[in-house]
Amino acid sequence: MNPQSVTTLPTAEESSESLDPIRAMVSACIQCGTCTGSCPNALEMDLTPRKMWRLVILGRLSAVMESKTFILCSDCYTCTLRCPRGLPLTEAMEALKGIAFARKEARHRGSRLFYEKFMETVRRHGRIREMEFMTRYFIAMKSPVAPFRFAPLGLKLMGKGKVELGGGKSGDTPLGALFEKVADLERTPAATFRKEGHQ
Amino acid sequence: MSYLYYPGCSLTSSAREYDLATRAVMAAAGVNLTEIDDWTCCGASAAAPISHLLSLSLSARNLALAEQTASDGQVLVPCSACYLNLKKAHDALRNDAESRATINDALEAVNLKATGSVRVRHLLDVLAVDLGERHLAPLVTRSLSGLTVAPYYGCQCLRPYPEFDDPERPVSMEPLIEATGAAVHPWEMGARCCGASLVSTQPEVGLERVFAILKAAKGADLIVTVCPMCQMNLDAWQARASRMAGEKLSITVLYLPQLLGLAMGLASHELGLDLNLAVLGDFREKITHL
Amino acid sequence: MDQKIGSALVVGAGISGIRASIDLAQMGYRVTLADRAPHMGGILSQLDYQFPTDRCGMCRMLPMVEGEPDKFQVTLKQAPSPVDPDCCIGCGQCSEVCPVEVPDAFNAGLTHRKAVYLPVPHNIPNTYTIDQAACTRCGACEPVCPTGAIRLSAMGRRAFRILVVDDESIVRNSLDAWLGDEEGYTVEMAASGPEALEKLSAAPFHLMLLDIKMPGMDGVEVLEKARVIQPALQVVMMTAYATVETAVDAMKIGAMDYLVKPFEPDALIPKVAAVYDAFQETGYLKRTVGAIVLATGTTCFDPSVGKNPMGYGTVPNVVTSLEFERMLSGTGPDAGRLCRPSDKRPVKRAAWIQCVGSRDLQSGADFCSTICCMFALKEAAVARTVAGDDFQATIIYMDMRTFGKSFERYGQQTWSTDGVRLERGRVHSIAPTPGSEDVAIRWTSASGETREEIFDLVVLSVGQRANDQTALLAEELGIDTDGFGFVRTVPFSDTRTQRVGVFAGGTLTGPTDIAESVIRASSAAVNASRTIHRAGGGLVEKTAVPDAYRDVSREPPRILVVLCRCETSAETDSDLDALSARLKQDPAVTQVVVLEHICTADGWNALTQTDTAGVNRVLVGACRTFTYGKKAHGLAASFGLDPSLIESVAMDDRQGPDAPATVAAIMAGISRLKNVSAIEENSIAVTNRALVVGGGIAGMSAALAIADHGVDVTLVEESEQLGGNLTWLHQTIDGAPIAPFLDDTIGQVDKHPGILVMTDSRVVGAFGQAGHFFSTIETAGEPTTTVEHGAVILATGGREAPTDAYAHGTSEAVVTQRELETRIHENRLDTDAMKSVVMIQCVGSREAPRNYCSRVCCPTALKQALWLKSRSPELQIYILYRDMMTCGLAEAWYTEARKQGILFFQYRPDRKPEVSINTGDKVPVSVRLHDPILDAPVEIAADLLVLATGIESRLPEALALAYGAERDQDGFFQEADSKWRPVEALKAGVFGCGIALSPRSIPEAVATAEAAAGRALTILAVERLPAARTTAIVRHSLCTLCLRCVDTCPYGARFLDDAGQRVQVNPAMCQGCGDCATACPNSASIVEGFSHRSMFGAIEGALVAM
Amino acid sequence: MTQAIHIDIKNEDWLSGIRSFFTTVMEKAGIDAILIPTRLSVKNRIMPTLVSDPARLAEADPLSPAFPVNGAQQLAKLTRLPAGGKMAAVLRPCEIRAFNELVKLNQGKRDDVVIFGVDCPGALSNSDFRTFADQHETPDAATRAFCAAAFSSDPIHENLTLTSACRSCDHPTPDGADIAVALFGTDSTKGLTARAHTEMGETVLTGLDLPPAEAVPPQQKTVIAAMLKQRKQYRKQMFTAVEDATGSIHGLSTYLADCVNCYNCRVACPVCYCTTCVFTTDTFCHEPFQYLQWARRKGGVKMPTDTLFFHLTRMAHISTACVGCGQCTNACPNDIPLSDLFSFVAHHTQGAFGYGAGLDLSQQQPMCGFEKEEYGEVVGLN
Repeated sequence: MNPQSVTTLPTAEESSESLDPIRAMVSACIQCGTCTGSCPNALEMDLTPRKMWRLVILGRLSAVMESKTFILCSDCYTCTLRCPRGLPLTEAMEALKGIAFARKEARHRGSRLFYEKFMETVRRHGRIREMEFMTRYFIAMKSPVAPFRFAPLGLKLMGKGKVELGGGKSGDTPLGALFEKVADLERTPAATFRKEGHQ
Repeated sequence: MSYLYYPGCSLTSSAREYDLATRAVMAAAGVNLTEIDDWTCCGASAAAPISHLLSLSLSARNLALAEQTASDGQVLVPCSACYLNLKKAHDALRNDAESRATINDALEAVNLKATGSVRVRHLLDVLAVDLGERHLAPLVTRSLSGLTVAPYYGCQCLRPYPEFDDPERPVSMEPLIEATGAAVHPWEMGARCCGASLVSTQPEVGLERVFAILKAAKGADLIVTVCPMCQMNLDAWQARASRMAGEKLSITVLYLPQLLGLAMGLASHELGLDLNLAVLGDFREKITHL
Repeated sequence: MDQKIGSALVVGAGISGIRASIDLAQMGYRVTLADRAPHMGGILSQLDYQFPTDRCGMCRMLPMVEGEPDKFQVTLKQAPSPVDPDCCIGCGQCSEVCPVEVPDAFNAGLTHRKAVYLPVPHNIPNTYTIDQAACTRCGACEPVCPTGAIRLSAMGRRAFRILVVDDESIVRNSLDAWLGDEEGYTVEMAASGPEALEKLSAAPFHLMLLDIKMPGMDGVEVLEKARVIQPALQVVMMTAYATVETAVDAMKIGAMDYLVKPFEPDALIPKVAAVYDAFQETGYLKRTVGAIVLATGTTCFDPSVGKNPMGYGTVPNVVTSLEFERMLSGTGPDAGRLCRPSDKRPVKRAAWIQCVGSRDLQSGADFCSTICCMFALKEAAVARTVAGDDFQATIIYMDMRTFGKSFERYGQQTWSTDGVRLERGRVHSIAPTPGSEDVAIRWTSASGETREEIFDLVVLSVGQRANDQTALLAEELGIDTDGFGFVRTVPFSDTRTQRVGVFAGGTLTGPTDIAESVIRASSAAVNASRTIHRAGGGLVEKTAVPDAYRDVSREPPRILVVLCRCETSAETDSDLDALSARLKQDPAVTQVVVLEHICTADGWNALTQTDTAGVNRVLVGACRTFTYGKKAHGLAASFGLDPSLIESVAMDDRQGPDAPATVAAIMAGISRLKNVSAIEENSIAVTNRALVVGGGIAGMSAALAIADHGVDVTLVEESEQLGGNLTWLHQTIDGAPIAPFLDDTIGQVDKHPGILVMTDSRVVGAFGQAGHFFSTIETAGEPTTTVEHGAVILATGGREAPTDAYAHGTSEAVVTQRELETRIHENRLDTDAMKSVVMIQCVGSREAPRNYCSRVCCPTALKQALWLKSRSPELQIYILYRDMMTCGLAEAWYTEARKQGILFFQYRPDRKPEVSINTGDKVPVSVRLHDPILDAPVEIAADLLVLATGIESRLPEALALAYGAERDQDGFFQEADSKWRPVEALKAGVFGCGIALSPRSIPEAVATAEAAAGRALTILAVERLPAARTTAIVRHSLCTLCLRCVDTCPYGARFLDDAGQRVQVNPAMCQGCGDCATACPNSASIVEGFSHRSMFGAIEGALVAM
Repeated sequence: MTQAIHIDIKNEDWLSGIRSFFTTVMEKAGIDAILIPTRLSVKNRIMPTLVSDPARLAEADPLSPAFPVNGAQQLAKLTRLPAGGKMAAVLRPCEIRAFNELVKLNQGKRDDVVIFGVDCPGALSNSDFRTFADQHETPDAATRAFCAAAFSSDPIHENLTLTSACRSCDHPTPDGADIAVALFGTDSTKGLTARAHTEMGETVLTGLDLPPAEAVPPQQKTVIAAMLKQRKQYRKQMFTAVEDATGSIHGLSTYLADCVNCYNCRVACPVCYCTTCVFTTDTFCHEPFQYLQWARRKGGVKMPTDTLFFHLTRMAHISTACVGCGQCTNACPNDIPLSDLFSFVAHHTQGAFGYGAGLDLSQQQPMCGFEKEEYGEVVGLN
């Protein structure tokens, strides 16, 4: 995104209310930059976490969605641990991924599919099956090169007999029912809940 | 001593050696592990973004099963990602009535109920606290002196829940390593992120983390880990990382129980040493001459 | 008149405790000052420098008074000092032999000390003390003490004497071993009844373990006889199973208990311990006091606890600000050279990390410690003077809180010097730099990039934390503490706890700086005084009858020289004889006597016994004479001579008595004595009335505080009604409504018989001096009146500064904070009609025209924003600030405001927001600004724009000058000393309070008012005002009226009399500094007791010895 | 207002010209009395005299090289308190400077006295003057002879036997006067110029209705410059000589060895203003025991004692106010060149404070007034 563009307040942006729960999580932010200073991936991010949280607070949903900052969060929880305000930043990052996936943001397609296909396997079998998951992922990616990036590893793993091909000893417990129920619950707004922080 | 055991998906496949070593070492230490029957995936890092509730419920399912086996049991989890997910679910069940209710609504679909009565323990927590060097040292039959070990803790066993160690500068592995006779490699990377799933989804970013760690490990004979994700990132991508760094960064990477097992004189096949992706020749050399 | 003397207890001998004690003492109360530490001064004794002078100022405070007990029953556990301060001469021999080494807390653990040590190295006189916790009671120090000052053996368990009486040696020996060697009691043994009785009559015992079955005299008989010799003696019988009945009978005749033999130590030890504890109890100090002032202060946050992200204690060369203070100090680990701890390399690059343990919810501190910003600035400034101009200081901060009087200027002056760099940012953690002792730190700069820099040393600006003992104390006294452990006070007061008669001073009620601590202390003191006063324990009249000394002014000097001798040897004797002979050459020396060990009790007696019939001056030559300083008056009494006629000179005990230095000192002493004349006390009659100018909350509070002490007050108010700024204020930040409080205060003032209120009145002229002023007061439509008063308090307050910035005055939608407050107060604000409100802070503040922080605007903005939010939660509020000055506990409101979704934008003075007014149906105000976080422009459409314009003084220069007070460069009341004497002018008897001092909140204004009242009462409580012991005088016969002395007097104590014929000195204002004497070419101006002749004599004496 | 007027001179007779000028001043400017060097009726000598009868001005001689006392002291006596009349005074530049110092010390006031100054080529010591005066039959002749030599286009100062204070004086023009009469470089055939330096001066000149001054004589500047060059040179040599002679305590003692504590120098000094000097108070009347003590210590003590101490003390007291008028040397019965020493020291002390004694009334004297920050600035701590 281009931070130079003028931010107009009060927020004019429509649909920015989907940010509200996340805004609530980080509203006490004092823009001290501890998160940015602590983030292992900050250098690769197009927006520093501090900037992104600022945008969230300012309700600039589109600007946030344009950035890949939250996608680059590797869940190391260092910022969460260090935030002087004790804000649940990693959770907020996850929540942003959630919004992005829900909006089917094109630029996050890769990550989205990775996660979705992963969960699909889980839904079908209760446990992850690398081979099935990877193939589904590659197919969904519709990217001819993607498989080759993983091929060496894949072969290595197979060579070591470390790829669970399914049907083996590991159990198979479909979790469709659970997934449905969760989906139902989440459709009823009453259940959209959120808990604050970790301490 | 006995624990309920939640291996998690990786330990059934890409991290089988971790499973083997854990079981072997625990057995050798006289600890009895009962695998949770019909356990399922914790949701890894994938569930949360898609649905916060789903990720909690998936983990809660396993806790529910655990509670059926032993309502006041302790669930031993070797995988840090699984550990964190189970811990979050446990935290929600224990400390947030609203969440507990919703999670159990979800679990109804699979006729389960969870209260959070069991305790979730990371393998490292159990090794360092419950056993500790006082129990493990006596079991050491061959000293690994001469080896220098870089303890790598990763993130999720320490953060956001600083249960058993300093989440900034962890030390819990050091007495264990010293108990084996090996020396501890002094470094600051022990608790730095390995890149996690970014290595797969955003390799250009993720690999930066990996080679930073491998670089810092120079001077050590091996790195020990306590998480399949970390292990995979550190051992499977050494070649690429070396290319990025323009210098050879290959190094042996073992799971902590594997290292302990070696010192306890367990056979390498019991520890699945042959399953590791990065066990360098010269390392094998060294240990055979120990 | 002799009234009942009131008494108060002050807990905590830090700066606030001392201030409160001095105030109470000067008001004539008996004060008991209690502290855990073996020395006074609290944390400040560890700070050598304070801004803005960067010099220490504790010496600017007056000495302490001690005393005895009216209403509160308090019990103080008094640990009797093993070193007798009256005997200790500070020679340090004890410390030399002491085998125990512990980290020295005084130097924040940077150095080590012995178990017997000097608590504050730079105290004079300085006496050693024993660290009971560290001391192993080895006793090595006791024999080496030349004055027998150490009574370790007479301490604690050793002082507890047990007599074991048993015919079986095994029993005796084992008991000796258990009780003596193991438990450390003093154990004596007797093998038979008679022997026991003999010992009992020889020396006192506290406990007797007495066997029953003994040949000859049995236990029961011994018991009976023993109770005659020592009735208080506790006795435990030891009996065989067979004779238990006898033991029971023994208890009927006074034995306290019995033991059945054989018994294990576990059976015996507890019994003995019980008796010992009871014995100890008698050592406790019981006090009844009329009021209690708590000043237990705060402790520094310990960064090593918890997660310790700063690696304090693990990463080398990371120190706390307090440790750094010690590193700078001349009495510190490196004697004032700035070296870093790890390798003693000189420090050239240092970084200060702010907010360590402050403003950090992670460490449970949702408050600002208030002091650290200025502390860091000061340390940086001082470090540059200590380490040289190539010293580079970097301060990494969140908000630079220069909120106090003169702070902003001090800050600007400090950070504008190159070598001091300010970086807005927050450092989270510090990791060791492998292979280096340097410290690398990493932070995100204001502009967003991540910085990594290497420093020689990193200083953690550690925050203040409630003292651990506060909670206990609070519980004992039944008063509340808040979530952070600070003592809760009643609304509108910083010093009154909910419990009547218990007050808190200093930082106890929330973090604050030295000046405010001192103010709160004085406030607490005066409130304590009010309580006692109401209870009838009124102020005492100083019975100014100095012990009648002999008048020797007409006699020629006849001097007795007393020389002290440490060891007796042939050569010392001959030396002393030679010296005596030499001294006797001077006809003024009538007698020379030599005494042994004056430093010992016996020696001292010998000295006081010395016959002084034939002489009229006494010179004492002995080593370390400063230790006699406190005894000088006693000596004067025993000799019947004015203390100024007794001189003590130091003889160096490491050399013979004829060493040149010693002779010189003695000769000098003699010639000083020859020329001194006893100085008569001069004093001024005090007019028992106070004048308070200004009828705002400060003026009223001051008037009430004084009047409650039975001293009449005239309260002059310019407008037609009392109340000042409180008349338009709606409520406080924590929601307390102002009106009821104001009405109540006005009610008290109106009802008070001692207060005369003059509204529509102004002071048009005044003259006079401390103790007696004359003020002319002009009342609208009435003849002018003249009021005579002993002290004046200026409480003229301040007003919101007017502005035309940001289009103020051109639109209804642009208001000042006061205008908004008024709209709220008068209910003229339609919050529902508004979508967004913008607030701009620091309008014309912290730069010309008002280059100071007005302190109240930031909390006010939060107050108003939160009020608006509470009215309509949908309202968007944006606060544009430079540094949020939410010091102390106000920080929590800052956090709350953010939680409420109020948005904050930081702006720099060189990049101010721009405001334009819209016409038609557009939203009235547009505000454009630059958000430094996004580094991008932001445009806000606002329905209301609120400007924080700050406060300006309403103290007219003419008024200040009329009373000889000055205004600071911003037009506020110039205090005598910004920290130590914050509410008084350099000219005695003139005080300032409230906003007249500097912008402040209501409780702060009330505190200053009460402080000023307290300080004024120290003058008003007495009939006559004694002048300083040593003042300057004018020898008119020699004076040529050149007036150089008048020009040069820093205290304005000199003036030309009305006739213009004589230069006069106001003895109450003269501080005896001697500047005038230096300026005067022909000694017409001299300082009493320092005549040329005595000075020449001193020089002469020194030369003679060469 | 008139800035400057022309004083008419007939047949090169400056003296008569000056006299008639001051007569005009007394008549027109409402001056009750004027303090001006005047012949003693009793003897052929000159002393400052307070003249109230204009007729007496026939005896006035402000151009004579006689300099028996520094007039500043005398003027202070007259102006210390209101005198009940308007006065004027004719002073040499060094007398004006000394008076300014006294004014700063509240010993005199300038408010109701008009100070006239005359360009000063220098003066002779009392003894030299007596010799010089006696060489001529009339005093006027002596003065004329002196002027002729001193104001010639290139005066040879060596022949003038001026005092060393005068020869080293670098302020020969009366800049501090209300009205200054210029002599240097004036063409003796033409008239003289009186120029006002202050408002008071202007008012007076205006009242005199004398013709306005003619153009400044072209050679004035060059003459003064040449003279200053000469004097600075002399001064330099003098200072080196003094420095060499008094560099050590021994040297200083030698320099002052002839002192007998007569205190004449102190009496003669215009800026030594104390009514009772500390040296005449009890402070220096030591106990007999003290003298004995000294004798015992050194085997003998010179009486009178404290001679060196006296001069050092005086130096400490007045060196920042010393105007270098030379009266101390003039007054010394034992010919100690005190003025050389004092002006040498004064040069340094005044230099240290950037102070010029008597030059600027508004400049505060050193070491008066308490400077809060000074301590820090000087010792480098704050």
